[in-house]
Amino acid sequence: MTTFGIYAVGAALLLTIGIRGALRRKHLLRRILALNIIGGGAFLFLVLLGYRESGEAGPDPVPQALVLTGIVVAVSISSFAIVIARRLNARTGRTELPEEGLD
Amino acid sequence: MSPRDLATVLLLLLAAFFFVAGVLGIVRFPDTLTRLHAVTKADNVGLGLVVFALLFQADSFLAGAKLVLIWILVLIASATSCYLIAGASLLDGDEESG
Amino acid sequence: MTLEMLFDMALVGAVVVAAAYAINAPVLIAGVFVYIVFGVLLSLVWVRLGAPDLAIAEAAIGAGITGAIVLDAARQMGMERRRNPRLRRWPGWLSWAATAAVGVIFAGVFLTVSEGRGDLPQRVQAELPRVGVENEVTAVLLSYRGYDTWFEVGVLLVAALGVLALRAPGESPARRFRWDPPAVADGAADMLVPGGILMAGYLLWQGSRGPGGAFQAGAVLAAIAVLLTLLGRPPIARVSDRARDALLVVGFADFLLVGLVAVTLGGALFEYPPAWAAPMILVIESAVAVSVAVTLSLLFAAGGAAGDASEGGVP
Amino acid sequence: MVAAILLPMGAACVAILVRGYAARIALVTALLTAAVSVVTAIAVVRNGPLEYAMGGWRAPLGITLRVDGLSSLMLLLSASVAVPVFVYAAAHYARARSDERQGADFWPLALLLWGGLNGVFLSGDVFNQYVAVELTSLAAVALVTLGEGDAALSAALRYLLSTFAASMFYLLGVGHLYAVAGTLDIPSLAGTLEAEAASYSAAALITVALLFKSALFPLHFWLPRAHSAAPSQVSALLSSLVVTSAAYLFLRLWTTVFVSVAVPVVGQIIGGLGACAIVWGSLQALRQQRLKVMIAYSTVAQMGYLFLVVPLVTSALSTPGGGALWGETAWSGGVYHAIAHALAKAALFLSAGVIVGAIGTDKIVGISGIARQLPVATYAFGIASMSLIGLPPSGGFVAKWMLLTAAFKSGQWWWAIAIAAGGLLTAGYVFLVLGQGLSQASSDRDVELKSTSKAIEYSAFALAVAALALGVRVAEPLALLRVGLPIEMP
Amino acid sequence: MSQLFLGVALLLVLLLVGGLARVLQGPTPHDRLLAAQLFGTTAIAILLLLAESSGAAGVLDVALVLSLLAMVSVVAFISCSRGRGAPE
Repeated sequence: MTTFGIYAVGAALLLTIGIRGALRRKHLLRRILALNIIGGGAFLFLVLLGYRESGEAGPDPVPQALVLTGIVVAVSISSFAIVIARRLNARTGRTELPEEGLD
Repeated sequence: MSPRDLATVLLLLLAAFFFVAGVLGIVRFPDTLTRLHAVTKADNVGLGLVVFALLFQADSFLAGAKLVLIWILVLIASATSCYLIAGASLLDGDEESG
Repeated sequence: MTLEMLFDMALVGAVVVAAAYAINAPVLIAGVFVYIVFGVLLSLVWVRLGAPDLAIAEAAIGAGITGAIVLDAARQMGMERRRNPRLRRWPGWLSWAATAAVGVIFAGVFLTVSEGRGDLPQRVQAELPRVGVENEVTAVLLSYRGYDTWFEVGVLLVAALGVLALRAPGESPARRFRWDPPAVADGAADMLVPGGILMAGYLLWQGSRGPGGAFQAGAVLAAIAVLLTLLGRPPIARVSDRARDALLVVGFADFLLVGLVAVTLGGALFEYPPAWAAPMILVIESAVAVSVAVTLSLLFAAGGAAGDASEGGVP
Repeated sequence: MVAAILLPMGAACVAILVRGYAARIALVTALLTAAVSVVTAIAVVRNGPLEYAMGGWRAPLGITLRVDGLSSLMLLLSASVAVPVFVYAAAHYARARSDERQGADFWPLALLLWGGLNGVFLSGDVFNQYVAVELTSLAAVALVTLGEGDAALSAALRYLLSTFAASMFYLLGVGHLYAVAGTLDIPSLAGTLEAEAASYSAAALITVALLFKSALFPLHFWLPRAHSAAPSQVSALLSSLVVTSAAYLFLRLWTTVFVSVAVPVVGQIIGGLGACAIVWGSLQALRQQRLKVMIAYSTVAQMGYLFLVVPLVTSALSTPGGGALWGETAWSGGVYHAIAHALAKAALFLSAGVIVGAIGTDKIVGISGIARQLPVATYAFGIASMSLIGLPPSGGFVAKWMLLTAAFKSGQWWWAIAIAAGGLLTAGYVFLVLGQGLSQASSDRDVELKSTSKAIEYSAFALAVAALALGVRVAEPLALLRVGLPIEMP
Repeated sequence: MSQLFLGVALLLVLLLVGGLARVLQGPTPHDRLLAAQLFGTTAIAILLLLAESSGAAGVLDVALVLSLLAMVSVVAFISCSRGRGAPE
């Protein structure tokens, strides 16, 4: 197994854990964490694309730049989501989204 | 092995010992305050030893200065954090909820 | 099996274990702490994979801002000890089988991917002299794909506007933590504030040559602002609403203006003439860093809502 | 053409700084941007597809903006929806003093949303599309939170979480594309995708992400709540433009980048989901008791039609001569439907906004007799409904007719059933509303109608007329669409 | 020499995983917080070692940022539970 392989499996595991968590957890905060972990897996995969096993050529900067953009997008979305979730919680006491029916 | 390298090796091994002790302490010690004690040892001494070990290898003044700066910053953070945690922990009387 | 690989395996293992615990820890607050550790571990991964720019960003955002945001949210939204409820749509074995299948498919696909194809990295390097910066990541972010980055700053702006729109009439978006922080904490913060500002300046300046840049600098500044907010002295409360709006928008607007200046100099939008590229990029980066800092600290400061349900209910 | 992005974005910056003048700035910007869109369309018709290398860096190093007939039509669409919606919003916020602060928040977000949409339509780079889509999605969510009460908050949050998941999948898919092709530029990607695991994975991830964002059944769960809980002017933008932009990306990528990995079975599955969306969405719309929820469910149904294009076009691509026989018809029918639906849906939401604003409830039973009191809004509702059902001579009719023709010519008659059933069901739910509205005013409304303004009513009417006009003047839009057809039909 | 650095770094990563047990067990939030604090320091130590073993530029800056912000989470937790973040 190469270094690439080790991290590739890690990325796959993060995605799987995140997807499972996002589908099975109802608590809003946990759901947001799960989505961020999906993001972590996606970022890891992208950074890995730029990784060079041999030291001659430096890593590819393009995927790194994409990931930096992705991190900023993810931070914006998740902190906005937390702000909305806290408003909702403050007004209704909910920690979960209502299940069925239009509220 | 040059004397510098030897010093690095010895200091690193000592640092590793302190980190092991710190983690063992936090996992095995019975209550918050004793655990706090264990953590401060690892924080301050363990990292300090790592910094000293690496200072022997530092090839520029800037790198060495950064290492020392990192240690000082961690010392500040650690002292403050432990003070806050200890205070909060005493106030709450170690209750189990949140 | 070399030592490098053992280290990589241990690191990946730690990241995966942290991720699993963050979501599945029985106690919410434990999961949140593990999530913060997860962020720190990810920045170690970025270092291992030769991406220090990302590592700095992850460290600053994870340790400084996201950490505070999720802890604050967890405090409000319950630190319950009861097992957290889960959706049970499918029987256990089926959901595990599906999970395993997803994992195997992802891993299988990822392993077929070889190291990058195409000659883009070479091109990035070849044109570097015309860009005016030496750090390749900064070059991609601000020159080759500067248009993307402009949109990305727009995304942050939208998040800030969204948070501002949520506030109740007359409510200030910045709240105060009312407590008496021990003098030690205030003292430490007083030392960290100039340190943080210096650090941000260093990252901003450094960004054209080595790892660093506008986002990293902005995130460090924001983290310092968060620290001050937590100690009951929110910097955002010091500026008027108008000034705050101006600071929020300055990154996006300045980016566009510099892009338009490039047009008046005879280029395409965002096409900086080589002679002027370095200062132009620095102007953009400084403005973006300010906006990033204000936006991120606003995203934290605006978290607590008026009429907070758990107000006073939690020790 | 770049101005179509820069104008709204720049105006948003100004609108944030001088919130008091935001409405005026937005209206002027809207007119200017509309003019730019028209100029761009004329240039495309005259000179063919245009390109613009951002930062002076050509692809693959930089990002290239591209505008062909399809992009140019989409620009025109966003302008023709945004202008009336902005007029409506300006009139609304000028009258409703209580909403003053909401207005100050609405304008910058709406302008950024528009800029982001135009960014999506013009982008020629998969990662740039990602960032533009995120900008629009986040702006859309922020606009939903302007709605009233807890319902708007929870709807916005559900929308945000869905779009977050979609965003991460999309990014991962982009990563796969970069892995297999080493570029992010769409034309360069188009030729290079080989049949390997990562290519399929890229297609699957991006498809799922875009189906989420365009709310195709069964990933539509967030839409009815979000679009009904938002203020009407926001619902109009969201239901007509935002979901359409995701569907646009889907069609754009499937007809360029993913052509080489397109499998007929997948086409049939997506078509099947589209058919389910039509039936399920329409049935749900029929059941609703609240006007805006009904219109929102109707969006779920109408998005289904767009995805019927997929099986028809993929089958045309694999059949020699199929392109000439039905591929192009299906393609134009789908795009035409997207445009007709967007105009009609915006008209419906705006007229619903007029009605709800006047009577103070959005219960369908409450609107009886409204036709006499608000004739213009009711007409607007009726005309838009005609297009939605697909009655001649509306734009909806032309679109459905083209889709039906393509379905029969390709021998895939089963899609015709879905199209016809959708039309009937649509007729069912809109007549429920119109019947109620045209009925004699019952005595139970003793509340006086809140006054409304001409600008508000006529902005809805203008949109409805535009949807109708699309059925009368067919040749021009179709000619524009044919410029730089993204797919080469065999 | 660089192997030794890596070896010690490996040991620290393993310690970190072991220490996660305390975060999960608690029992009080302060115990979890303490463990998280220790991990911050451990991560900084790992970074220093990686910086030395790889010789890559910028790794020390990562450690510098982490050490600068090391107390933010702790202050966040304590003040969020003490200070209650009352709105203005």
